[in-house]
Amino acid sequence: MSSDLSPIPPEADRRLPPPDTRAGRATRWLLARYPVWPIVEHLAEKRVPRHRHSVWYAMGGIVLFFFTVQVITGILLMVYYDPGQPWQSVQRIVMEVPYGALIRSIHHWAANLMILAIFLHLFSTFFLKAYRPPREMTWVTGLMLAGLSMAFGFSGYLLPWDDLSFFATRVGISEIEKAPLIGGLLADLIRGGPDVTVATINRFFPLHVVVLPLVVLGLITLHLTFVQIQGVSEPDSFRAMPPEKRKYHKFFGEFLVAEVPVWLALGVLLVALAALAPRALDPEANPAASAPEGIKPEWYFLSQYQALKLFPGSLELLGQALLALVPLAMVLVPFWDRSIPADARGRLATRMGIAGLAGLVAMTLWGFLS
Amino acid sequence: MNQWTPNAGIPLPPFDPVGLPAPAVVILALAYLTFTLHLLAVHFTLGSVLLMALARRQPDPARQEIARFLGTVAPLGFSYLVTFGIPPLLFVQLLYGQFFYASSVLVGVFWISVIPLLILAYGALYAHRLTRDRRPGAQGLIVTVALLGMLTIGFIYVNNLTLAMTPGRWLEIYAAHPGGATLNLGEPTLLPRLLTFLGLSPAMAGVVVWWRGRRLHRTPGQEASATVMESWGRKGIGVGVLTWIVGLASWVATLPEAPRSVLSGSGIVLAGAVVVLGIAAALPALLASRGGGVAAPVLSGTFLALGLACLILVRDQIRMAYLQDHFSLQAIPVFPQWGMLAIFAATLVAGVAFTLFWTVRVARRAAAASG
Amino acid sequence: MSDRGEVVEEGATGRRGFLAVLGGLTVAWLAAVAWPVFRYLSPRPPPDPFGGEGKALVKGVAPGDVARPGQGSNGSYGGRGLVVFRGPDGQLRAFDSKCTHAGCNVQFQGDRIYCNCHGGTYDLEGRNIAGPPPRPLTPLRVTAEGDSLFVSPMSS
Amino acid sequence: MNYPVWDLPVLGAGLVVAIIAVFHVLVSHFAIGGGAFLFLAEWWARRLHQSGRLEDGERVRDFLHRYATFFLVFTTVFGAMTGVGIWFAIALASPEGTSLLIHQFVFAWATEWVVFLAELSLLYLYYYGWKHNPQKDQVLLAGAYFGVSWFSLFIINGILSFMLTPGGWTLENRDLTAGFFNPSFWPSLILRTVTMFLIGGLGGLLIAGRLESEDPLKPRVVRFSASFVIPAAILVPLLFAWYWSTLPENTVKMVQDGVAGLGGGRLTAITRHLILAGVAGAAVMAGVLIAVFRPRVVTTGVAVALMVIVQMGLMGAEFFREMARKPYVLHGTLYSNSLWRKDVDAGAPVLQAPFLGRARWHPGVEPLSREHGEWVFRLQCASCHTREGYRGILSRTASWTPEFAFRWFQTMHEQGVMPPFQGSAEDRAALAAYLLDLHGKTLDGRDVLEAARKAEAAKAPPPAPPPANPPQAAADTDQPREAQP
Repeated sequence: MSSDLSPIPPEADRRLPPPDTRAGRATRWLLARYPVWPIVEHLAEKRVPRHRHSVWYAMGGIVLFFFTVQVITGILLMVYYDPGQPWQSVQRIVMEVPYGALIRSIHHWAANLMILAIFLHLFSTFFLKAYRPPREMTWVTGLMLAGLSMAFGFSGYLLPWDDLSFFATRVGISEIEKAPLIGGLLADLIRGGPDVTVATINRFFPLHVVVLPLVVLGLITLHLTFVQIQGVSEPDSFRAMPPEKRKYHKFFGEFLVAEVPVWLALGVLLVALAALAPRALDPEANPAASAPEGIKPEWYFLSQYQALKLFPGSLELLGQALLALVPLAMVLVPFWDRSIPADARGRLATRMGIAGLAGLVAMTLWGFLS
Repeated sequence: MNQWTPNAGIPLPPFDPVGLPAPAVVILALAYLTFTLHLLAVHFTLGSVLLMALARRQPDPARQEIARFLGTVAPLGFSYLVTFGIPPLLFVQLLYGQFFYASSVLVGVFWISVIPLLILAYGALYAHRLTRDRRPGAQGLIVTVALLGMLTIGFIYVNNLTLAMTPGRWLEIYAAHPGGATLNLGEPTLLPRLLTFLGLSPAMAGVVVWWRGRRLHRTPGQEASATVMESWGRKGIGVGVLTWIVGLASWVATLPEAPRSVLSGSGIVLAGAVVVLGIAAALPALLASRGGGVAAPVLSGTFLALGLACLILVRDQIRMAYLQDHFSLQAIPVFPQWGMLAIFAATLVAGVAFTLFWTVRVARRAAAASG
Repeated sequence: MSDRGEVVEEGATGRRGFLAVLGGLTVAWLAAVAWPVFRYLSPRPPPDPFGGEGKALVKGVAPGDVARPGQGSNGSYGGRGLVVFRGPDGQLRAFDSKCTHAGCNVQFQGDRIYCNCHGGTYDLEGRNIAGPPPRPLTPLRVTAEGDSLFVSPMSS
Repeated sequence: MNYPVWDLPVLGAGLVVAIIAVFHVLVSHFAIGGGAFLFLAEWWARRLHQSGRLEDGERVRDFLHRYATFFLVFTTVFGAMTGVGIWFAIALASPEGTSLLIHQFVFAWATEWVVFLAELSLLYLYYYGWKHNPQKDQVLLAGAYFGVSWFSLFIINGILSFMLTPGGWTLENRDLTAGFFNPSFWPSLILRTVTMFLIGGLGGLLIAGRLESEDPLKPRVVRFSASFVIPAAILVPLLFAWYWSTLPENTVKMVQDGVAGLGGGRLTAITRHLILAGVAGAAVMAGVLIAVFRPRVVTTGVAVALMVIVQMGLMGAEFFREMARKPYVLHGTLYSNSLWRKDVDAGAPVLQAPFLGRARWHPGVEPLSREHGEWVFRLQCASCHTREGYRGILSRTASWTPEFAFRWFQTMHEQGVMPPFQGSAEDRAALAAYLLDLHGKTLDGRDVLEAARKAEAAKAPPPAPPPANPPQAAADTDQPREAQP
């Protein structure tokens, strides 16, 4: 019997709580059955460099925090949401269920802040050049997660079935419809028919609460595993310092603990936003009525929306093709800009990134103002 | 409903139902006293920033020393100018609230923007003081921000307070700008008034720079700086008094008939006193020899303070003349709060004594340490 | 290092009590934050089956179905089940059909009311006479108005 | 009704007050709690000196100098200026209320000013005397600063709590003592005192965050700061309960109606603000516990995060206090739109007299014209409601019909949140037409009046309100209505 148990490594014996305590016994019991000490040790050694750009390392954790909030509030909303009576059930959540309006508003605000945090995470990773080898796959999975988060936003937006969400979805899917060859088919598959109807909700609902969460959870696991294996990236300026000047935080125990108050502050911020600027429920979608005045997509789709406006009529396909190039280029960056420290390609990538960011901000602002 | 509407077209609010907590004379006296202190601090701070902006442009050590000295005292001056500004504003609201609140709302957007401007100017003075290693260009910009901020605040004040005295304009202005995004730019006395109430700034700062220069003469090796300081201080006094008298004259010239008539009565004595005291303040600066004791700057400063006090009396007479059709202090009901007045007086005496005690104690230690 | 040692030294006395207070407090705070979630998940009380008028229409049973003594049937009122029957004395009776044992719906069987789940048996007065049910059935006042039956609570 | 209304688009005067106030509350509490921090830390340093640990004492004083520099600039620039700012803003938002407060409490304010003057001077003597003052003097100066600044809180608290609970004060008796030492004076004073210790401790964390994590002083300073925060965080909810028990009956009823409304599914503004304060309190507690157990991880980011949390919590609490005062600006005496309670008590002859005759701040309008409605809105509603921004009237009236509006103006005060409407049937009709006109429905006030008169003549029982439940929605929440079936 006991020969099947693994021996406790001596260094583990030294570092675990004393064997005569309850915690000491429990950890040894587990470690004898699941000999994961090398992994524990690897994680315990994990450290985060300290430099003036360190603040950006917090972004991934912030995204994860918002995602957790989304999972919790999403499950709570699902308790009362009914895809057969979408608008009525959301109205019930808002008007009748205690604290329903609060939870719905937190879900709304956390979604927006999560996408904002993803943008910050993405651009900070880009400009600190954390995508370069050997971290290509971390970058690619991150990009996929960013895209899926926007799909989350798009699918969740329709579920309340109010005026705005109906027309926003109609417009959004019509963009897909314009794609050559498969566009019509794809749009019909997504909509469940030639137009956005309650049938579309019956597709978006499982997408939003089952398919996307499963895929995203898997990808997050992968993304985080990559980061755990490789450690966080060190920018060129940090690498260039003499070893004795480079300072580190322990990842667990120091870095992560220091991030908790930031999460707490963001949590309170969510409550504050939900309390002071709750998400309104517009009148029930009426497919026959005119679209409300000044209707616009959510801010994270606004730049694409505004960019497509630049290509009127038959040029629209060209615009779509150009827009599709952006994610493609982003995926390919780590396979092209590989040199550490950064060389001419690296500097060019940075400039392109600045141009891209400026374009994104300008288009979004333009979209807001126009 | 309205006790105070002899002129039907003027929507004059009635007096506050709580009435005055003490006879108007008492409140007026307190208002005069604290407003004089406020104006002293205003002139000192604004003049300091002005002289600092001029001095810091020249690289020689004496002028840099002037800029450094003024940069140290200006934030302190600013905080006292705000603090001494509180009681006069309190007493104005007590006596003339009907006029003051109404006109404030009419220029509401600008009136509230005084607050961010105060923070901006005050913050700029500290930013200038606490960060000495910044590039000169940036430092210059910071000083300019402080200076412009203070001048803008003065301009907004003049707008509001002149509008408070001319209720005949209210309705038209309110109907055109219910959001309060307007100023009283149609007022002819606007700029002369601003000049009258800020013109003395270089003189007030000049007194302090002059005084500092004379003190510095005692420190070996600082004679050159001390001489430049003296000359800057005395020039400041001359320029300030001149601007002030020009301002005063133009103000009187632009006054409407009724308020100007005050100056033909008892007001003429006061107005004359203002001018005489101004000239008396300038005389020591013009005549004194270099490097004496601090008596001369102190004398100049005293004359300036007395001159300001007289100006405040003139100003109040003019205000009453503007408002004589609508308003009389004697008609306000008084429900005296003698107990509270006593508490206030006791706190004032105790607070000033306590603060002075500590100030002297700290100053002695500092003097002992440096001497 | 001496500093570290000292901190522990300073904190050693009374640290346990301090931690206990903090722990209790944290739990209290967490409970306060969890309260909205608890309230959110708490179900609303079900609507009164008798509605505002104090009586509910019986569905699935018409007066004609229970015209003679011994006739009876299962039906529903306000979303709940009931049994209606005419007893041997010719009186119309109704009970909420939810068995007091485990909540199955009972069945009228001429001389008794029987629950098919665990064999609970009630007499025609609704009293639990055999099997596991702990309490009698809930009686309802039943009235016929035209072509419809109505039930109302017994107490009123 | 005697002063013009500052009809500021989008923001509204109320939000201007709130924006300035939320900053001021944080900084002013910091200005007192930080004084306590300076005093106790100076004492600590002096004890270290006296026990011969000179180096430790000097390290504490170095730290304290950083704290004091930040404290001086932050409290004098932001604290003092925003304090004046609140005064400016309330005079614009409610001239009538401000005038009343000043006429009643001018000597209290003047006394506070003396205290403030002393406070400022002591702070300068402490800070600028840093090099030369003996340590005993520094301890005394910091202590005197703290004592004097707390006294200014004592005075201003009397005036602030007076507005919500005037106690035995009335417009007729002008009883200063009863008004100042009003029912919520003590709970409010102690609640604020405790809060300011909390914020002073967080200020300590803010400066401790700048110390290198290897610095041996760091854990000690962090724990010293936390010892201010933790007891305070424990006491605040208890004190709030005490404060709550002193609030006037109709306020409690209004708030509890909100809670009952919650059972009915609505989150009232008041409840939302209470939740915000509660969640923030929990977060501060958790954050400080982390600091206690891992003092070396306290960075500027951590400390700023905690400060942000407290700022949001204070925002919730202060918004709550402001809401609890509804519909009054001075409880029981003056409504938030400057309508006097005595005019309401005078009844119909005053209350239902033609409104524009009493409120003379308009250029003269043709009866029942659009301008008529606009000026009624401006002079009677705009002190709380903007058209499309903060507390926007557009979203609150989205489903209104003219008949409903006309009738609702007569009963809007029954919710306990809004003042009664002042004016004649013409005024109501003109306002109804104006509000619907804002929605793009062109209406003539005369038609509204005629339709309403017909309905009243028919003595029809009030028809069911149009879609949703507008009275409730418009009255008891501070947000755009969330649904309309």
